[in-house]
Amino acid sequence: MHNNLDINVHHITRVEGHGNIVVNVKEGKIEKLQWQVPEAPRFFEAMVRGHSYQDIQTIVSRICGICSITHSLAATKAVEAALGIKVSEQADKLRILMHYSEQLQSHTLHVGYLAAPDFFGTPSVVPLVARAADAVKTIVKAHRIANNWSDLIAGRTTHPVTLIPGGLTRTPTEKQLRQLQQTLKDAVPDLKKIAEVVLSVAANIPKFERPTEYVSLKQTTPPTYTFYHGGVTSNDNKGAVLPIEKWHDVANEYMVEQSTAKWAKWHRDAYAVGALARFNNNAELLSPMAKDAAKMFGLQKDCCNPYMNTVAQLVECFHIVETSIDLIDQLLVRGLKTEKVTSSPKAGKGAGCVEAPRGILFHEYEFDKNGKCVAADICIPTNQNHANIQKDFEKLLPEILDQSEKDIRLKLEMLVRAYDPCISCSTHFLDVQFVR
Amino acid sequence: MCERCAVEKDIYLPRLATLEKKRLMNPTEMYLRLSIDDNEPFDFIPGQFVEVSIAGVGEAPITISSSPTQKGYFELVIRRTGNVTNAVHRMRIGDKIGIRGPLGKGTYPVEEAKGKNVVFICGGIGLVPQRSFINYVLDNRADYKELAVLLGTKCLSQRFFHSELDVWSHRNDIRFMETIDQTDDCWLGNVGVVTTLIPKIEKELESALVFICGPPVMYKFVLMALQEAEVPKERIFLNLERKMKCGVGKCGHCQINNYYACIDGPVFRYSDLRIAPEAI
Amino acid sequence: MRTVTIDKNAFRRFVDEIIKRQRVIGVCAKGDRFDFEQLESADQLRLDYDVTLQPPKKYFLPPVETLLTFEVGDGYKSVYDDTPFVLLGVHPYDMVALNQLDTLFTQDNYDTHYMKRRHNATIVACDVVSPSKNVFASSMGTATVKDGFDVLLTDIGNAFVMESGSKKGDRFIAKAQGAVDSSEKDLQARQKIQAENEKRLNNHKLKCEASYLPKLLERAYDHPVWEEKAKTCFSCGSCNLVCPTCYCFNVQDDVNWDFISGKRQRAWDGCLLDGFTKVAGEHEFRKKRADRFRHRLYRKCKYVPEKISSQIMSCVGCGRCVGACLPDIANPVKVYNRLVDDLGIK
Amino acid sequence: MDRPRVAIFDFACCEGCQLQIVNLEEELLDLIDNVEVVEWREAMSEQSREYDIAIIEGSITRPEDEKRLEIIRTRAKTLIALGACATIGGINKLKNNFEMSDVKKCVYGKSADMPHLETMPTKAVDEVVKVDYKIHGCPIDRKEFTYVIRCLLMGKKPEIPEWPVCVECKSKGNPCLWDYGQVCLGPIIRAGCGARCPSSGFRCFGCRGYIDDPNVNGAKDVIERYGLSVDALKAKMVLFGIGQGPTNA
Ligand SMILES: Cc1cc2nc3c(=O)[nH]c(=O)nc-3n(C[C@H](O)[C@H](O)[C@H](O)COP(=O)(O)OP(=O)(O)OC[C@H]3O[C@@H](n4cnc5c(N)ncnc54)[C@H](O)[C@@H]3O)c2cc1C
Ligand code: SF4
Ligand code: SF4
Ligand code: SF4
Repeated sequence: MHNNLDINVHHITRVEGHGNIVVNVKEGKIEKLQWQVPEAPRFFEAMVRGHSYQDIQTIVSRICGICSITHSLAATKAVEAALGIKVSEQADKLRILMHYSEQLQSHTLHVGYLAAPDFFGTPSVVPLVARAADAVKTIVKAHRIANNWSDLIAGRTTHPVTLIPGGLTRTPTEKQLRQLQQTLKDAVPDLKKIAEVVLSVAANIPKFERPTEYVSLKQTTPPTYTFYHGGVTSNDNKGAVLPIEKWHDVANEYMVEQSTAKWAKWHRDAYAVGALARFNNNAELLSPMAKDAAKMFGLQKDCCNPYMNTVAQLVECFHIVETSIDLIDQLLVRGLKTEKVTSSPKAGKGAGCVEAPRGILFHEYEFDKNGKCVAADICIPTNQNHANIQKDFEKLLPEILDQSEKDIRLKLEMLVRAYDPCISCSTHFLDVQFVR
Repeated sequence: MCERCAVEKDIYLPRLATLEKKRLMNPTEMYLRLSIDDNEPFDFIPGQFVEVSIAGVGEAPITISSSPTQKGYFELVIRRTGNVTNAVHRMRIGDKIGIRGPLGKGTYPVEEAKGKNVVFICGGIGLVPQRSFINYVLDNRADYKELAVLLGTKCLSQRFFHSELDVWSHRNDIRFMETIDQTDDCWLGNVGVVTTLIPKIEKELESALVFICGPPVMYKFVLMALQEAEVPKERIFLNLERKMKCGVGKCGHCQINNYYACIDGPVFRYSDLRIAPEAI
Repeated sequence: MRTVTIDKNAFRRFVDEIIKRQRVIGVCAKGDRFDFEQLESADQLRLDYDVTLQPPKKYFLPPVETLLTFEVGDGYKSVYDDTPFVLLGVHPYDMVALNQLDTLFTQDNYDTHYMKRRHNATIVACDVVSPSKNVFASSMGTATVKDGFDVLLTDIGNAFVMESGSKKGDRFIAKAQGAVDSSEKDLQARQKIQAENEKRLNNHKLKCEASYLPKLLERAYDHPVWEEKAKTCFSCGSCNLVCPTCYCFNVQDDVNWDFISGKRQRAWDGCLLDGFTKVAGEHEFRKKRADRFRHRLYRKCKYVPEKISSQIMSCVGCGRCVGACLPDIANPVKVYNRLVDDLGIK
Repeated sequence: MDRPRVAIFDFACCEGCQLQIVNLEEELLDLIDNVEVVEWREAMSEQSREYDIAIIEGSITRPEDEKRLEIIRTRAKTLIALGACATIGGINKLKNNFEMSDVKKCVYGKSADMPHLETMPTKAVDEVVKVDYKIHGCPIDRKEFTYVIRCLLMGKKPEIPEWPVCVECKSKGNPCLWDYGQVCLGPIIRAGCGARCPSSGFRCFGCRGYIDDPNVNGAKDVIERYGLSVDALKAKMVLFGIGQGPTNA
């Protein structure tokens, strides 16, 4: 047991954006334990004001480079809700396909490049190249497939340019989709290989549990393991699903004394979002291969070990690939049509919600009659997780206080990284103090 | 495949040359002596240039500065101005340098000038390309009548070819005159721009062929002075520098109205440039 | 050399046959426009097109092309693209443009990179069915073409007349199942179409004979039209890039990560672009937009025709630059007509 | 060749440009073979104070960032601005359309006056320190990034296009989006992206910044011809271009 401990992880590495961990233990008593976010605020909700409904997704895509497609989709959905714009079935399916590409991009990036070094005990993926060259190559390959996939449907890997209110600027050709489908089919063995490698080091995933409220999207018609459609649910909500317009009832933002960022709560004093939340709320709807993968790791519904979020992401990779292969079939059967998209400005207010790789994301906009934005509200998944990270810290630290400082530090960092935080997209912050 | 394609050489393909000697002549100008590696001929006429090719960096057109009377090697003088020229300056003795050429069909009128007075007016680095013909005339001195060389240099630190210039100024079969734009304490010679020297060579200018090479601004003033001295345009030759990407008349960058500096030049007869207002 | 008639269904089967054996590039629909693309089936072919987005020159002078590779210290190696291909559906004005490029790339110095591609191609030209909005080939004398092609197709309703223009064309035609020697009637039908095209591809009418343009330009160097038009010129180079006879290029090196091997590439360039003539020391020989604007129109109808001693101008009247220029100043006819108005024909 | 030490730093941005470096996939290994990455927070735990090349991502929006950037400048021999946020201020500059107090109130309401929310009008990196090279784009183009790095390692000045996006757009054979009613900034924006957006059917919104000498007369003329208002064009130009010359013309 440490009597005195001073851990100050300034700008935690291998996460997107800046976050600090401050631990202060004096004579066996935890004096200070904080998860802080000192990221420079960027004021997106203020910046979009005055801009045309057609430019919103171009602007807010820049909230986050890793989930730019997700932000664009949420914003576009919100704009369409506000202006009453309809989207064709083909465009809807293509958007879901686009969204999947980013989920795979982000998940392989997180599992392979950011979290894996922890499991292998290396400071970054670079030394891993020497240790597990084959595994790294496979990860790189999967990541590249996901990137090319985004390029094809979204026009770019990062910051999509094919999304416009009402549909898409461009339809891929049948040939391109068929090629993509083949690539995805060929990628399955690679995914299995990655899963095996992760399984081989799964013993390094800390055993830690804390009963948690998990919030995610849920789609009942038809029942789908959803990232894109549906309403909001949680394991505390007894299966009820809230329409997304009611998202303010879910993400109740609040402040507490020791807090560094705005926290969110629904039924309890914190909740978690992300792959594990989606899994806990929808696991029975996963694709067969994804179910097998979950079984491999013994991941079951109601898992409340936050470190298992990384595993849930891996499971989702299987689901994404398998479902996309099917989705492409559906598109090809219908035959692809070039669609002309038009839209016109009108006053209105609307919300859009999708699952970012790291959890549920809400966008809401209001427009005047010229289609100029007058107000915006964005609530990103990482902000919804901040409070939960803090709560996890508070339960975890006393349990591991007898370990070496190095191990404590690593476990805390790993915990933060397991949430795959994307702090750069955080749009709201409160009271950050720097402990130096 | 077409027969011609089978025999024609790739005009973009450099051959290799070895750097035999190099010497920094002033802060920016490097003297280089090169010899071609292969046994194919490398015959040139004064005024022709080569494309110097540095793998990975690019190419730069550089006029051959030595006279064709010197066999077995050729000399270049290269001013450091950008990527290629900087890379050349970093080359070491023995290194391989890519060479395309000799290029340019507009050369010095070696034959036409025979039996006539020849006058060279050079501004700064403009001496470098003219030097090839100057030395050619010196090596075939009996073929030509009066020889005058005027050289204007911006400041003393940029002066180069000191010993060669020294020899010229002491030979009596060449009238060599020099001036420096800006006054300098230890300079005892002429001060002022090169045009101030032109009235001093009235005799040599008579029935002479006049050759001009220097920075873009110089041409206008020298031509005005020559007009004053009543030298007809048919007897004036300009060595013009333009941006070049291929050196073989395709890329279009060096075009001066209807002319391509690389194949129609780089040496032009002034009277031919009447319809080329972009030349000066 | 033979002239045959082949009915359209037989022609389609013929094209499908060739596709099985060779790379075939033909005109396809691209949204509501047309462009050359590699064919997968004859059904994609649209010989009734108006004008392609890009001129066919890209198959001989690609937008980016590797000229050579190198190993530092070990010399350079030429890189050639040696795959034979069929280019299907080249309009007469574009064929004339290619004929000019052939001269330009062989004159003075022989460009093996361009010419090897050229010799690997079988060019099937075709007479225009639907004139484009901006075409003025009739004014430029390029509405029909007499040589350069391997095969010339003319749509005479339910069949094509195919004329061979070379030995390669003879071999091509010989493989066409169902082609019969053209009847007098078919030839007359073709003659009529060509005669009509010589007049009707003229949506901008030049007020003088095209062959007079070099003379006209001789007197127009300091005319105010250059400044006037160029005031709104973006120097975007669009007019250069879409032109079938523009062939200027830039050359650039890049190395691989070993810093030993690498390649030298050439890429399309444009004389309208800022920096086209910039040399070390920031000196730029055509710094003013008006100078660059004028240069293109002089190149088209004075410099290049004079350089290759051609009676046909180097603007072949495809009209692509007219549509490509946002401020709508690039139309050569408008400029030349203005000069005719102001300077008269002498 | 000595491997120069490279450090990558991020300021206010979405980190999408760093992501493009990760997205180099196998080529990332080539990069790492040739440079020694001594600090790169997004991808590794190591940190360092000694480096030859500093790569700066993001724009400068707080006084404390200005100080941090100045320190980085004194340590680095070469400083590269990576991506639109760093080269031209990027999307973050939209904030400069408003009063800072208004911006803070809009997002944080009652808490707007808390000290850590201090913010200043967004600056591009070269508005604070000297920048040696700019890698444009939002996000950057991976090919261009590796090209510039290779040039630096060879001691060669990279050739970054001075010409506008239309050149690449036309080279690709795209029909012009203006013909389809889109306000595309292609003719005044620096090329180098391969005309990615117009090739996907989406107007160029100017993430690579203006070319050196954009023709404002031309822009005005075109607006009139297409029956648009100057405001419509300005609104588009302002997305990535605020603070640059022609925006205020
Ligand atoms: C016919 C001719 C003869 C020349 N002879 C000499 C000589 O003997 N000694 C000498 O020092 N210089 C000479 N120059 C100038 C020399 O070619 C340029 O200084 C050199 O090309 C600059 O290239 P860089 O890569 O170092 O510079 P950068 O600025 O990096 O070059 C960029 C590109 O621009 C082109 N370019 C830039 N400046 C010029 C220029 N002035 N002329 C032509 N192309 C240019 C180059 O082809 C290069 O590809 C001559 C130029 C010409 C046209
Ligand atoms: S297309 Fe028009 S605007 Fe663009 S460079 Fe040509 S003339 Fe100028
Ligand atoms: S100048 Fe214009 S009309 Fe003439 S050939 Fe070129 S693109 Fe066609
Ligand atoms: S779409 Fe944009 S980039 Fe392309 S040519 Fe038109 S204006 Fe230029």
